Amino acid sequence: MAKALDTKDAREAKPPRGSADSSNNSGDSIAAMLDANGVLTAEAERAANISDEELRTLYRLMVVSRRLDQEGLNLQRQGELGLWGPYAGHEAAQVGAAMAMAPTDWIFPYYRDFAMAVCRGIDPGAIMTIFRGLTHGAWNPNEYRFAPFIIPVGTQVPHAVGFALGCKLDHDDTAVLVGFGEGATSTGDWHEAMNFAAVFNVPLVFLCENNQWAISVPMRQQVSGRIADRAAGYGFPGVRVDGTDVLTVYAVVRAAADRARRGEGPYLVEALTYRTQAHTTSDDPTRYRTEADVEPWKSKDPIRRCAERLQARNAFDDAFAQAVSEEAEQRALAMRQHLLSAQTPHPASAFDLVFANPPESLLREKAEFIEALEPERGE
Amino acid sequence: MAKALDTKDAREAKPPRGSADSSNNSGDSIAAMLDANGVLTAEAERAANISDEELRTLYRLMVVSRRLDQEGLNLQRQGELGLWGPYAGHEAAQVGAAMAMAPTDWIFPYYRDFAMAVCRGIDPGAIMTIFRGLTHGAWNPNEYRFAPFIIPVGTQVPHAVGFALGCKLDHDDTAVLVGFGEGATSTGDWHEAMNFAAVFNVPLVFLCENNQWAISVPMRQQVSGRIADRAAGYGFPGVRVDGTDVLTVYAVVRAAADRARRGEGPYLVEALTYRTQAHTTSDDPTRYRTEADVEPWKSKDPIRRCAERLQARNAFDDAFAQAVSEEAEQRALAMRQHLLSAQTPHPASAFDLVFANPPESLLREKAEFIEALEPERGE
Amino acid sequence: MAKTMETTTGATNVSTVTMGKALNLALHDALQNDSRVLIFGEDVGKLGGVFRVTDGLQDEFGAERVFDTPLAEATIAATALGLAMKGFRPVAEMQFDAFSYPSFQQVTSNIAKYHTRTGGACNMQLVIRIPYGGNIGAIEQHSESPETYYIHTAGLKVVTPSTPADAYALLTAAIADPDPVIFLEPKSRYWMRQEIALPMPPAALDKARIAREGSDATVIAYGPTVQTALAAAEQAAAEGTSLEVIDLRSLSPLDMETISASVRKTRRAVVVHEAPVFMGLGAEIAARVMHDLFDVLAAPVERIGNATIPYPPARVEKLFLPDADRILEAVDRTREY
Amino acid sequence: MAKTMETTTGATNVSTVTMGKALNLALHDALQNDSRVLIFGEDVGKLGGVFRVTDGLQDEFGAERVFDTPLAEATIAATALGLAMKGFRPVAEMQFDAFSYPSFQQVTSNIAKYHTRTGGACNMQLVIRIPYGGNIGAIEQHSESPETYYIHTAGLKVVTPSTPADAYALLTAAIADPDPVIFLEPKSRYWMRQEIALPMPPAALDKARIAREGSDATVIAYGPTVQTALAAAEQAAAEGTSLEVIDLRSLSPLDMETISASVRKTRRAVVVHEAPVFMGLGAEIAARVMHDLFDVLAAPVERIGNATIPYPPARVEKLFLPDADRILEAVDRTREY
Ligand SMILES: Cc1ncc(C[n+]2csc(CCOP(=O)(O)OP(=O)(O)O)c2C)c(N)n1
Ligand SMILES: Cc1ncc(C[n+]2csc(CCOP(=O)(O)OP(=O)(O)O)c2C)c(N)n1
Ligand SMILES: [Mg+2]
Ligand SMILES: [Mg+2]
Repeated sequence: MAKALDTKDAREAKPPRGSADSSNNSGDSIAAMLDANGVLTAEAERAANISDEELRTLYRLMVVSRRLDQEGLNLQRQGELGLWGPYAGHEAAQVGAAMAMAPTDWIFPYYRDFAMAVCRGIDPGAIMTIFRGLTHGAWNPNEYRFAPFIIPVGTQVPHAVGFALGCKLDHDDTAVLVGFGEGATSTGDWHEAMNFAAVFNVPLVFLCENNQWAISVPMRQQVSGRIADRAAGYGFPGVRVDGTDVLTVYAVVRAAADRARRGEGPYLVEALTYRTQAHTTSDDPTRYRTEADVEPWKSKDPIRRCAERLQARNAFDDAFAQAVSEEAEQRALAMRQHLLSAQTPHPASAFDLVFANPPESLLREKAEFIEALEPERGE
Repeated sequence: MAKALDTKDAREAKPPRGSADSSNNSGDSIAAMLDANGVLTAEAERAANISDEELRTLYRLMVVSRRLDQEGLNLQRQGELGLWGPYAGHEAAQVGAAMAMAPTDWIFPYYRDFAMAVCRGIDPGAIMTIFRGLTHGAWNPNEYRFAPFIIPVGTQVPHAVGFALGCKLDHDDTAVLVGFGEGATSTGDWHEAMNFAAVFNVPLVFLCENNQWAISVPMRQQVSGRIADRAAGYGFPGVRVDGTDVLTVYAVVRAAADRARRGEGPYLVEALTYRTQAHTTSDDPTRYRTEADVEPWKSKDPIRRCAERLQARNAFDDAFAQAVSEEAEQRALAMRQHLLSAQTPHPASAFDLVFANPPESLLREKAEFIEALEPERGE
Repeated sequence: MAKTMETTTGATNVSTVTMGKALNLALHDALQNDSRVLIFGEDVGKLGGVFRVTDGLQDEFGAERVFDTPLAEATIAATALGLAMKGFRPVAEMQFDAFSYPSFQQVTSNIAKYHTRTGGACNMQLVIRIPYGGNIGAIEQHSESPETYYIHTAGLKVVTPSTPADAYALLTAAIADPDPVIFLEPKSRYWMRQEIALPMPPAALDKARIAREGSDATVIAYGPTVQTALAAAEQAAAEGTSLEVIDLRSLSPLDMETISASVRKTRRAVVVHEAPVFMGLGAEIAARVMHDLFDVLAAPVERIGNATIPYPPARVEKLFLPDADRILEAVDRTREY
Repeated sequence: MAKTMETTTGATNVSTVTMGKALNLALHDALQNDSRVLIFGEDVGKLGGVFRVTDGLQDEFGAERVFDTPLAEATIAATALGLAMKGFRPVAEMQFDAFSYPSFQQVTSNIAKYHTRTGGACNMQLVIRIPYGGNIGAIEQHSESPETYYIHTAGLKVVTPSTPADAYALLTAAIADPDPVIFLEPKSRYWMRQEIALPMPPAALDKARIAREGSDATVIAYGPTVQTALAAAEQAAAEGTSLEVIDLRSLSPLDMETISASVRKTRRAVVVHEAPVFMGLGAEIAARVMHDLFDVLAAPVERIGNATIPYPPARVEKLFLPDADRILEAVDRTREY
């Protein structure tokens, strides 16, 4: 009999367990990086050895992302986008996590992970064509090691498990990150993925962007228990971090990815943050939450917090801030231009995308479609 | 605004958590009933105040169930059943749990919970017509407060949540028990149900009959982490108990049901036991496990353990054993007779079962079916 | 949602409402008339649903009767099953068509089979509401027409309204029916307005409706395509062709009597839906009509629907949706045959 | 599983095998010829699958290439998707028809749409094997014919063999094809035996097969019903009627050329499947054949399948399954029309 695919002996292995009042001291070294508020301790910050330049890059990407998000809103209001899903408040979680992954690592995003896509170098104007209704797929995942945005909530989580299993089988030293909201943890797919990942001990970092809301449903009506604590039930560790502190997210996800690459298995990071805007431009949050609900989170603005960190390091000055802000403006402009100049694909191209090896019947259907179309188009 | 359906504030509420090495000391009073092996402590046994007569009833039901199981195997070997799924080894879990529920409580079983059905007073011969291929539904759930056996693994778990939510809304002091195997905990439905149950704080006892195998897949390739520990991730308690000790299962489930009836919410009981037989008569366990695997569990036979408990109480003698054995024989005979005398339903009755209010088109289809049938039948 | 204009005439309450509002009124009246009715799903509470169909209901009836659930459609459906067993009349919402798919196993293997499985002892008196269809400029997964999946599943009743009045009458009937009803709401028609008079006589769940009488050909439509078919009929009339338009209302079972009677008269038929033609409901209707009226028909039945592709991006969707022109071309094919 | 009798003739390996064994050989050879092929599902490892289709494969190729998964069909499908993205060629097993339903969302919303969603960048080179159909005396949920659900979903290829030779050839082709293939295995035919010669030429995934030539009527069947149709043809021949039998092999896409050519010749057609007639594949075929050959047909197309009920209990299932008599009666209806 061949050696079995290395599954952990869940009966024998003692699952890492939390202490009585916090899952952040799960006995694993990553949890130990955090203080009681889920923020990187000064000691861990020194150990993580994150240079000023790295932190400035994170800051820059967050500012750019925030500006692109604003431009998304503008474009939607101007009728140029069918829908926009703002991610303001998520910049630290998305930029921190995406930049923590090695360029050779893969990321499986959820629909709100626009800033992650930006970090991966995907042209924002191209991404936005999705929200303009031009396409369902705006980038080549293999080129950016960045899977497509997935709309059915939670379903991307087990995709990442499968991919990570492939990485393990290929022994190619790749770690995988998967993003999802706290609402996604209610889905069956999320759970199946957590268990699969643990049983197969795959190199996967689960990143929950817990923004307190799933459209109008608040956290407490969505999730019972603490999300970070759930990892223990699957025999692997999880931590809740301050998801508005980019440095913390970056350091923790990097450590979790390193751990995964060492073959130590999956890790769950719950990044607490807040959805400061509407769910999407179709939403009306005034129906279910007040300004007072949002207020406490304003002090937790990811960009300001990062600026403060840079200031504390003496690595922030007006010239830098100005340069970043100008870059953000330019990128917003470029995105708008790219978006507005993007061609509507020929409708018949929809037929070409269905299969890699399309059956003749579909090619015939395409030909008939074009034939039926042409007179109309000619009109 | 009306008062919201009482959901626990999962953010604020501290989930009950286990100690470093065992989930059985979760700080809840039920966990405190158990020793390190998941067996009722002597003290808890006294407190539970289970009379000799009650224990004898449990013994009797286990012996009868074991005999009916054996008769199921016999009948299948004799070609009288299409399939049989033996539950030997589960008697303590099934009888203990079913008898722990008040008669007004509801039970949502899984396909292996035959002994539970027997405890509820359903005629075994009737139940068995399912395995003879005569019917999909052999009893009226409302009459026995016992839902039908469900074949798609895990899917009955959220049914029980819905029913328990109804009990809560009706304020009718009913608790609900749902049975499932450890394999079922891998399904998305199981997780969704756990979270729903917790968010809505319904009166539901989750009973995992962990028999170490899901057909050929052993526990360690099925589940990562400990099942009992998973409850903590949903903010409610769970214990792992010795599922071969009927007294323990009975006392713990009774306490969990009482707790549920008091409005304290769901509870998870993981009953460790062993599937001593094949998965079903279609299975061939020699392909995936050895006698040596099974051996250690032979000493954990639920019936012998109960007999020992009765002996220790001086409540067991030969006359009793003899009477029970005779009853078991009689019931096995009665079951066989009932089964073999059960009529094959008229095939057209299948049409009558689909809807409570069948559309005309279906009635017409039935008439056509009968018409097409009659000449054939006449032949 | 537009404001309703109410005029009270004796016992009758006449108002012009959108389909969304008509559904809202049906839910309201069901909650009011039957204390066992419960409404739940994602965002149906304070938000009133992403299409506001449950607007105001939690406020009026309380969060024990109208409540939000976690994001878990399988368990939303399963919860409906459990509540129905407890004697409630659950009305569950799936937020969008494609998001009903996670509940597919619960619906197909349990809800549709539970009455059979319990020897008829347990009614599945429940309704699953699913906004469906495209033509709203949405992103992926928000424009699906999943009716085939439900229609093919024996044990379910599947209905869809095309007007505010039918929306009210069918939803009321669906809630009152003892069997599980998949209630498909044509989301592109949520904003369609019509005058309705309440109270309304109960609708039959299995009867089609002649939406317009005609003699030259029958156009069979349902849900979102009924208005399209009526527009085509209007256009045809201007050109001297008389089209009969059937609004199926019930997709399972099919009201073959109404369909056959019409086609017997017109001898030509076109079926129109948004779902792909391949294995869309048009297949069943075309097969039955051609089978039953083989000698009566002047031409084969034409079918209009999506191509055999995943629903296309919003900017090109119109080219894949049935429109009056495509219907008229199909009618022409049956007339020029 | 019966032992195979092997005779080696030059490079060709001729043996009489069951369909189960033929599938096993196809998986074996795929594992051997392509190191990227992986096999997984519930009980496919040591047990060799509940039907022994994966028998011995883990032993020979190791548990990194043939492995058991937890009991979670949605994630089995999703894992296949992820592995395909990583360049593997996953072949996932769903244990029984009804147990593929939990994976419905993953298959419909992701696997079928991923190639489109990635602008064609990501191939979904994966196979999902599903034993299906009834007639094996099983308990509930083990006898479903779920093909409609998959066929209606654009973006999937759906095939089903009816013989050991086709089982080998089609499974080999499915694994080699760059697109997602739902591979339906007619479980009542797992034990059917046939002599096959390996290596075998690759099968086209979208071509039907004339299983028997004939001139008086065409019987269109697939999977489990092909043998039934052939038996009917045998019986008919004895009575002087010549039936042509088409084995579809591919359910999506449909090989309409082969079907049309046959019906053009015979002018009569009967479609036979185990799935309910209502919205079964027969609907699409009947609609197309009658549409395309309206003037050629001597009679309307007949359809045979289950009634509109959940699959009945084992002791009565035969009365709801297509058999030679029902086929011949349907042929008679087309001939007496
Ligand atoms: C399976 C499924 N059900 C419902 C929806 C509709 N929907 C889109 S986003 C959303 C809320 C998701 O919340 P969360 O996971 O917390 O992510 P967030 O949007 O807050 O970032 C819902 C219900 C969906 N996309 N998929
Ligand atoms: C959704 C689903 N997938 C697969 C199966 C086939 N199957 C029947 S029982 C079983 C194993 C279940 O194991 P477990 O939950 O531990 O219960 P046990 O049979 O051991 O009591 C499997 C895979 C099924 N019935 N339902
Ligand atoms: Mg959220
Ligand atoms: Mg088990």
